[in-house]
Amino acid sequence: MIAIGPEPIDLDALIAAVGSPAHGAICTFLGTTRETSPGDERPVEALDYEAYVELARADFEAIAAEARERFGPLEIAIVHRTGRVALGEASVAVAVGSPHRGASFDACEFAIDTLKARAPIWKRETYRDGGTAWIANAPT
Amino acid sequence: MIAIGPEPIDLDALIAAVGSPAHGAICTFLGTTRETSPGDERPVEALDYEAYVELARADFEAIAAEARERFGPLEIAIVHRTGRVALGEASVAVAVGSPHRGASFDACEFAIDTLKARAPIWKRETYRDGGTAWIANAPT
Amino acid sequence: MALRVLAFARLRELLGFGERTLDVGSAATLDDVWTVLTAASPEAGRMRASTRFARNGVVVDGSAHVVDGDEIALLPPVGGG
Amino acid sequence: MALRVLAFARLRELLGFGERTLDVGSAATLDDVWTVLTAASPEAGRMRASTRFARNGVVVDGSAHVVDGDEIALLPPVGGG
Repeated sequence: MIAIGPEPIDLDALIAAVGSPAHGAICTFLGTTRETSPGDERPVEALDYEAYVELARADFEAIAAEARERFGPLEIAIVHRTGRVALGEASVAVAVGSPHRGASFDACEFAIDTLKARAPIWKRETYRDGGTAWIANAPT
Repeated sequence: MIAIGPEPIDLDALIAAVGSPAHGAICTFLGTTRETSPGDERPVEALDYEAYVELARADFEAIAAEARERFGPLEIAIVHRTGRVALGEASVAVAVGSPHRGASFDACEFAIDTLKARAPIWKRETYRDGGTAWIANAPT
Repeated sequence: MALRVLAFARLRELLGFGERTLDVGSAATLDDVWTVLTAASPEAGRMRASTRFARNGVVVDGSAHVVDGDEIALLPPVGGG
Repeated sequence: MALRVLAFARLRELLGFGERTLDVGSAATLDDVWTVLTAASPEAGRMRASTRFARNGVVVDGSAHVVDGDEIALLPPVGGG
């Protein structure tokens, strides 16, 4: 399950998508929006995400394939929101189902790390004072 | 949130319990029951969990405190079922909310690893051929 | 001296109780309690090396002494998760 | 040669378009496209070092040549997650 769009994230749908009778482990990650950004003390009023959707979708598929190659048989779901995301809501979710738990943690962390490092998605913060800024992820 | 009992696991409740405006990351782990056990080819018909509830609850609290000490400010929820658990359902869930994602993954994996190694909880498999076996976790 | 004894999982099945009271002499240790309880079940007795004891909710060695009113638990290898 | 050009995030704001067509001469490279597009915006121009190019959905160097009908995307540093 790969999705990029404005709908709120339904984690149960991701979990259902990665389930299998052969799996004993499901690891999920939710990235949620915060009131302040690291290194900027201004309170955030709103967050907007923009994506190069076609390329981001292809990149999520590539991340899923790389995760399977590195961490063995597993099912993975990656979803990212676009547009306005309310404070406290999830902007991104990853779920990994696998036979054993180590692979589920490793693949889930690999997926979110890789997504943040390279997926063509951008975040704009709007502050209560009216200013805006595009926030780039720190290099890993 | 610490719970040990027969109710099905409500992951959304765990996620709500570990949420905070200061958090940007939530990692969860679900352990689900499988049709076959490692090293035993007989198909499993049913699983039952038994716990020394008072001691297990104290142990979950200790695991939560250790996780906070090792991985910094975070909220953690640990829930384990007792009694009959249907195949494919979750028998255990851990959720960790923290400011940054590395700590949420590390604390979540630490909690489930530690729980499996020492919490006073036991699992009995009943096979389709009528046999039963108590399954101990492999030492880590 | 009266103890409350809890047995779990395979030990519960082999010993035939999940909870019982047990009278022991003063100066008894957990190893003594184990010997009394498993006298009738060699199969349970063979689980000594893999069994942990808890006394009033704290895991302790078999050499620990028990006192009147203690809650003793017999914990076979765990399988949670 | 007609290209379709996509600009995202800060570059979209500075260049004043999210999507446009652009006519360039044959033998043009992505660096040439960049120079044309950012001629009117020094602030956008200064983002060259941190900007990646994609050509038809594949990330490529600025030295890559473009051909008629290409979809070119200008990708500033990403911030997803």
